[in-house]
Amino acid sequence: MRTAEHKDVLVRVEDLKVHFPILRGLLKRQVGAVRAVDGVSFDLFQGETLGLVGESGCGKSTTGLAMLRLLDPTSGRIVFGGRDVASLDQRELRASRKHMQMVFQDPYSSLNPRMTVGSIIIEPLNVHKIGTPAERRGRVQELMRLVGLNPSFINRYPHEFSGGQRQRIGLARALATNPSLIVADEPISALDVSIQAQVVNLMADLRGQLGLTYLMVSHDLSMVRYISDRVAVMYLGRIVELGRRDPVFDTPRHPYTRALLSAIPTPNPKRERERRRIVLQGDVPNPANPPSGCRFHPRCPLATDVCREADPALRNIGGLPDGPPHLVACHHAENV
Amino acid sequence: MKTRKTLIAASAALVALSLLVSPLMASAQAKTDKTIRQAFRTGCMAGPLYTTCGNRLDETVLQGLAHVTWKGDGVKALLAESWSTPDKGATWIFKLRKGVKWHDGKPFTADDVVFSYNTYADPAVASIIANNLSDVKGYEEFRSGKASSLSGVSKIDDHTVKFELNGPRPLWVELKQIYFSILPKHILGDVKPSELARSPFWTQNRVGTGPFKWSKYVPDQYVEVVRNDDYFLGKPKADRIVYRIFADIPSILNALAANEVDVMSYEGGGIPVSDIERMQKVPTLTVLPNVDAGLPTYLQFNFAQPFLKDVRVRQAMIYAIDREKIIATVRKGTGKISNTMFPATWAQSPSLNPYKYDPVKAKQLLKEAGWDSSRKIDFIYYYADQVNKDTVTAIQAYLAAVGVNIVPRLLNPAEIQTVYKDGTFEMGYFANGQGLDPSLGALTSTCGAQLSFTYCNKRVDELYDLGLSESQREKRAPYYQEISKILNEEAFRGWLWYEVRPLAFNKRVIGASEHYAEMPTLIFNLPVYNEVEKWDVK
Amino acid sequence: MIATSSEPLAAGAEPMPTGESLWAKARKRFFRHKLAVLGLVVLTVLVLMAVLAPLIERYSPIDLDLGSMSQAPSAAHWLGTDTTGRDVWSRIVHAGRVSLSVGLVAVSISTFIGVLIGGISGYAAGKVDMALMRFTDIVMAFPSLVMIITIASVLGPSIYNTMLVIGILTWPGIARLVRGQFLSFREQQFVLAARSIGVTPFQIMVRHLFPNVVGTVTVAATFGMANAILQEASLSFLGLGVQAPTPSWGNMLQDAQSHAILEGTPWLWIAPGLMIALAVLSINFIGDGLRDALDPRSVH
Amino acid sequence: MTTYILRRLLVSIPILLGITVIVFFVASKMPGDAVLAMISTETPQAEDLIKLRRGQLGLDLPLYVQYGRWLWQLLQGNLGYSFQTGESVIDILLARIPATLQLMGTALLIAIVLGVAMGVVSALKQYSRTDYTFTFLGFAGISIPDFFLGMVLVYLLAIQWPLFPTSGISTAGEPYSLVDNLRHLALPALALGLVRTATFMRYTRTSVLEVMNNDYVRTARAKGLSEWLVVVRHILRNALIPVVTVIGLTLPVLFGGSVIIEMIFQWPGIGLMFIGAVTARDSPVIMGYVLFSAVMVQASNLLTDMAYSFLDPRIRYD
Amino acid sequence: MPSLLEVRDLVTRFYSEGAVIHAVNGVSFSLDTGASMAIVGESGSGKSVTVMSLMRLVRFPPGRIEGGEVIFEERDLLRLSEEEMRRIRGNRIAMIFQDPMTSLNPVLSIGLQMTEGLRAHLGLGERAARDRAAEMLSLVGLPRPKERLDDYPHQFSGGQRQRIMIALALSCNPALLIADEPTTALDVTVQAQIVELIQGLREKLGMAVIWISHNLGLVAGVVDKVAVMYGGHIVEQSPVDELYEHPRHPYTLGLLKAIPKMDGRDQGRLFSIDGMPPDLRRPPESCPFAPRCIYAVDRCRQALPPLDELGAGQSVRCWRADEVAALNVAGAMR
Repeated sequence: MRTAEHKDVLVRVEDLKVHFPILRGLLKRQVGAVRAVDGVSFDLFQGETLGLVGESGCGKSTTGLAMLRLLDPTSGRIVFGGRDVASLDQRELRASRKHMQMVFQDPYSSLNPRMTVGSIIIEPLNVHKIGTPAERRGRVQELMRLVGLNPSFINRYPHEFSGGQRQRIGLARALATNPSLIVADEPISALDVSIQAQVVNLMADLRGQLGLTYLMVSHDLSMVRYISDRVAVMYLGRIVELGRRDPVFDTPRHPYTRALLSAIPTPNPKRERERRRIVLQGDVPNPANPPSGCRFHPRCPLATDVCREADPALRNIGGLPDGPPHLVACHHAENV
Repeated sequence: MKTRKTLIAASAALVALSLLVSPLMASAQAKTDKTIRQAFRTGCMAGPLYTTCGNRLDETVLQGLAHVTWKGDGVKALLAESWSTPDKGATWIFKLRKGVKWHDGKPFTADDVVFSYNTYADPAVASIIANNLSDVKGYEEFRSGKASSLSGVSKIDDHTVKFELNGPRPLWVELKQIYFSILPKHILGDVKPSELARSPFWTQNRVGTGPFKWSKYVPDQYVEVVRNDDYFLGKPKADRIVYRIFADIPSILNALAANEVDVMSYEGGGIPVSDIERMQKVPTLTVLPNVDAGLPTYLQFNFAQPFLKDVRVRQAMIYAIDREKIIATVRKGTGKISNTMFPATWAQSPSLNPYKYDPVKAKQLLKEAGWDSSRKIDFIYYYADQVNKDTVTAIQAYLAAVGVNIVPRLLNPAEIQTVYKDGTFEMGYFANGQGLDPSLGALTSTCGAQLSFTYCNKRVDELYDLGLSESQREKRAPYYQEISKILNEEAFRGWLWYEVRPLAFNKRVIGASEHYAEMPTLIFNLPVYNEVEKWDVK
Repeated sequence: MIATSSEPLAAGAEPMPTGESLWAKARKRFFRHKLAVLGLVVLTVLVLMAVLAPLIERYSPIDLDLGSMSQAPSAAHWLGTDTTGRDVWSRIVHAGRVSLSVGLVAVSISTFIGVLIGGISGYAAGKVDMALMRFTDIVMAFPSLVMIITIASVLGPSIYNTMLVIGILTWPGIARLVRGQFLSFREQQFVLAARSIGVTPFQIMVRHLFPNVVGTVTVAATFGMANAILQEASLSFLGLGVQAPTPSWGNMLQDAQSHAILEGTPWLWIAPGLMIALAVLSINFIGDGLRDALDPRSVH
Repeated sequence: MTTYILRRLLVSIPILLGITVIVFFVASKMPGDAVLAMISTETPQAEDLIKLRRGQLGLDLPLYVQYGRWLWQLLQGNLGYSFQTGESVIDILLARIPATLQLMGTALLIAIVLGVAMGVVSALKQYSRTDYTFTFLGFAGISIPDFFLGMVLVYLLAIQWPLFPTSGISTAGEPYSLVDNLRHLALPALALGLVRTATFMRYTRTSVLEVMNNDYVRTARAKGLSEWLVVVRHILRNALIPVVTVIGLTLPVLFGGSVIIEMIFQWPGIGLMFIGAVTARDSPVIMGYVLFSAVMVQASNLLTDMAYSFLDPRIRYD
Repeated sequence: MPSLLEVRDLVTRFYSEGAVIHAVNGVSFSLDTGASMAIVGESGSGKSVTVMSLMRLVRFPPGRIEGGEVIFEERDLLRLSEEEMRRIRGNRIAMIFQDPMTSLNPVLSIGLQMTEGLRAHLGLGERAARDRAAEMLSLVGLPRPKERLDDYPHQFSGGQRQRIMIALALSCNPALLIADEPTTALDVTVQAQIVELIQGLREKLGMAVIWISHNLGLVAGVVDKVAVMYGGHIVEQSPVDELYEHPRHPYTLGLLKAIPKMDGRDQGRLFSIDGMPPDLRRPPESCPFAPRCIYAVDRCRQALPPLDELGAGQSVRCWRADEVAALNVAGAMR
């Protein structure tokens, strides 16, 4: 895959927090919060694909939604095109939607069953009043061809399409306004293996053709590895490791990343039989009440006293001098 | 598949349930005592002070000085032995029956009588029959708060009471006195007048002097009274009477047909004529299909409406309706044609206009009066039973045939008085009458009377007052006959027919049906002496 | 279906576009529901009878003939005559107009109010939702018949008041339904998707949410109409509904209250009773069919 | 849980207040009033009597004052006194509530037992002849007006074949006996309950069908459990949870239905009392009835929710 | 020694809304005592229906097993009475399912759900059943098993529930465990735990296991042989090493190539199988994969190829299997 040139920052996310209040008692007072995203910062470079990986509940999807302000962040900044998306008013926000779009996980519920394919794809053009009605219709046809759908199906309903086709419709809708950023939330996880490759290929092609920037939220590490330039690994609302793809996958510096990678099965019986997995003990803790110190320490095979007490910051650990840094949040990163 | 088990379990549950209610388990109740089961209307429990139907229980429990006899031919002395008037009706001396005891054993005395009349008149009590005492001296003062008691009622000795009236009222006993049942002073004397309505006396322990003693009241179900062995007219034959409370007629009929009640007197208007045939088929019942209610039914005109002021219009409406046909069909042959106010034949003029059905004449009269047939007339009625609804429908059809278009409107009982008062109607289908004697009650055609609806004929009022000044029927008859003639000619009302109140009695009760069969005219809203103590059970 | 619920059973779950709209599919499913089709046929007949009443009546429904009262069905009077000699067939046919339109108008009123309040409540959420739902609770906690009796005695009995009273007291069910649907659709990704392309909240409500509840509302309205016809009958039974001489199935049945009629002239109650039961039954069957046909879960 | 109940109770206060305000003002708009209603239609009455009585009952005060008085009394635990009989409304209610509860309870039981049984069988034999028959019967049930069913039942089972008494709650004037009471109960309870069977049947059927497709039912079968255990323990247990909601929804409807049924069968409950009170414009009694039924509905909603959390361990209120 | 399980020509169909869905169209395979195999395929390939059929858990309506034999421990399961079959289910053959969130009854305690099978099959009393249940829970690594017996499913995490399901399935010492996508709904790290657990228990208890999966990677290290299903047919069946090294069927090949390699560098375009799975309402008479197959020739579109025995336990249903193998000498291995 092409490696993007890392020069222009398209989106800068600074200390993003998304907390969901927990209400209790007679008067429904807030007694705590689920810290779904708890201080996440990263840059998204023009034209790159950043893979955001982690297990369910780690806050990766929430991060994606908050970036587009489909969820209101509790605090933090999301700088896009020189403006903080987190502080736009509703009107400005709606206008900004033109430039940042989303592809959703569930190809079934993400398309309105009562709308035709044509009206689904044309809606963003109508909303943002792009072109004349005739131009819009032409654009819809063009978009359908672009994502590999037969434009003659324009008046069909979503239920008549397969999951893969629906995901293409969703892509066409997202691309309608020529956005520069696409947040893709697990775009292939609901699809069968043989279909997944079709969609992934399409997304890769489109990035090349249209110069898109992707934030790819996924739990499928092999697919992330395939499509991403850089990878961020999240655990319990935090990014624990962020760096260029190959260093992260080949020489992970965070024990969690290591465990995650070791758990991925490969279609090679011999290697599988010989492989020693790092099997993590226990489950992910409750994000309403995260552990002290390093959030991973209760499950970490390398945990020491310092991990229980001090919350490790993301620090650069040997990124290439000319490229983006390789960030890790672990006291023992050097020993991993 | 063991869904069968589900089925079995479910049906077993059902069988168990149905067994529980199985009629086989309920053997017929052995009625060893002599119980008369009588149908009774709901909403009459507040007693004679507050409801007009409240005195229905007074023939058995409470009693008055005198009640109207069941034959309607006079007044039966009860708690009073006799009475006299030294001055043609301005003063009345009542001798009370001696040795009468209240059901709780206390003696009945003149104090009770004085107490009772003061109670009925007391503004704080606000009895709805108080105005029947308006002739008694001191009534106005008492009502307006200038006096604290009724000065016209006084005790002479323990068994003599004197009533002083504002002037001579020769018919005062027959017309006014009979409304009042005597209340026990030793029980109610301490109750605050304004709290009287709430007293448990009415529902839990209605101590009276009548042939039966209060035993039990179960709300909305029944009132039970048991024999008073010490009744002053002799020990009653039945052991007890159970008044079963009903809120509607169809249920009473069902209960009668199923032998669940024995007596249906005139509760709620008697048996609907549509059901007479069916009730007659029930072998256990004696049905009296044609008991005269003494009640003329008529078209009411609101004289405040200019278009009804023309006598020809009113007459035309009577001519337009084939009353014979309606009686024969809709009303199943019950009732007789009426052409004037008074049901009693001796009070009717022999030369009344019979208003025979004549649509041609009706049209003629309307034409002469310049009738506008596009007018829609607001026509109210309040009898919601099928026969009367059908009757209204028939009247509507007959009137429409001559170009008079009425729009019927059914009134709720609570609205009737409002409509009367405000005159917010144009015509109506009403029933109201003097019953036995024109002098009972008030003449509704009197100038300014509520039910005259602005009709006024001074001559009629004059004649009526003349009638009241005489105590003998023969002397009063000519006055009444003249009134009947005038009202007939002027079509004060569009008289239709005299109603019947068909009644039914279970044959196991002896005495009741016999009495009612002999009644010339049914009397209601008055305490009637029905000789309940002589009723018996087979 | 069976087997695994998360794995669509048939590979056929991935069809090529068939060109069948959701409505066409729903129609197909509806016509497979035998009872619903039966209901549709019966209701169509009833509606036709009502519409064509002036053509198929044989006598005036209001003019009486005291010469031929309470006659048994015959060639002259197909369903006999009533207690004032009116032709029962003609009255039944005319009563159909009244009863069906009472049902239709009442349910239209309640659906309108219900969709409005439920929609606003479901979309606005928060305090507005709270207030509207409390109000709905209030109306819902009235035993409706009791309230109907009270209001009907205030307004006075008439055909329009009957429609109005039934309409303004039966909307909470629909409001709750619409609110619930809105709340659940709000969580669907297509609403998120609409927001993500900058659609305004009002447009989301109108274009995205509303079309999705049309099916459910239709089903509820159908059952509501069946219920409204029954309510009319109850009201008329209490003398608070449609007033004589205008015939409605309810007040014709009220006329049969007397056991004399129950026993002696059964055609007076069998006919209206049957008509009520037929109308309500067929509407209920249609509702059931619609529910099966429009249930979003039954869409593969 | 306690906080939850407390909060629900708090929330129900404005609801009850709203209901009573609305009913009070609506009822006051009914034509005529308690005094006029008491006067016989045939007897003209003196104006001063009417005025006096109105003053005594407080009917001459402005409406909001009347309502305020009523509310003040309510806070002191007094529902006022009947205009008609002067009895305390609480006593009036207490004397009649057991009868209504017996009728409604039995009707509900009939509806639930029959409805659930039919619904379960219908679902287990989906698309069978039994299913169609039950469906048809069920719908026929909800398509018949309950008063009409009541009339027909009286006609057939009390008059033509006198197996049951025509009306009343027990034989008047006889000492209470359970058998006698149940015989009187049979017809009204059937009339009220049968027509509501279908609601339970439909809900149960749908619910069972839904539960049957759940993975855990497959698990239960895969465990080799007997079909009986699978149905009763795994399907029914879960399927009946949503049916509990229907009980809550049915209650207001039952209140309405019982008014008419109590009328037809002269059942001495609060429905009969209510009709009488409306006719008599006896607003303290009307208010008493409305308050009671509203409280019942609120309480049943709360109980339903609590039953839910009892039946389904996943649901915990706080 | 006879096989533990021998499935021959199994045919299962579903009847729904007027259509017939040909879900399983003549599937045959066998499994030895203590051995393990995988059935791999995508949604709708018929893999789940196959195992549901052999458990006789396909309910009619809408589904019906229309043919074939399932010989288990020398008895044909399809000919047993319902009662006899019940004694085998959960006892000799146990099953765990894809979604641990929904496979346990939410309103019954874990203890009850674990003991009801024990009581039905082993006739244990309540005490004994609870002891056994607790023992099983500790075997699958659930902490404090005794105390947790009275908890409800929602009080456990997804991974724990799947452990409970495993404990439940193994509590009667089955000879065969069918694991129907047991890890699909779980996170990668938990997946790994569960796979290890089942693998470990299999060795410990000596039972045979059938894995159902759509993920060729997941089963690679844990089974002896693999059957690949497509369109209701087994298209290829091989010993595990053979299948991954020398896939014979174009579909197997495609699947393997569609998975991005974790150990590779830039892979260029991902291999993708165009088109969609067949509509089983109208199953083709020919090779079901033909419309999507890059190797398809006319013959493929005309007739269904037989399942050719290639020796060494390998068989393939493809007219051009040899050519395909030759064209992909290197196989999918990289």
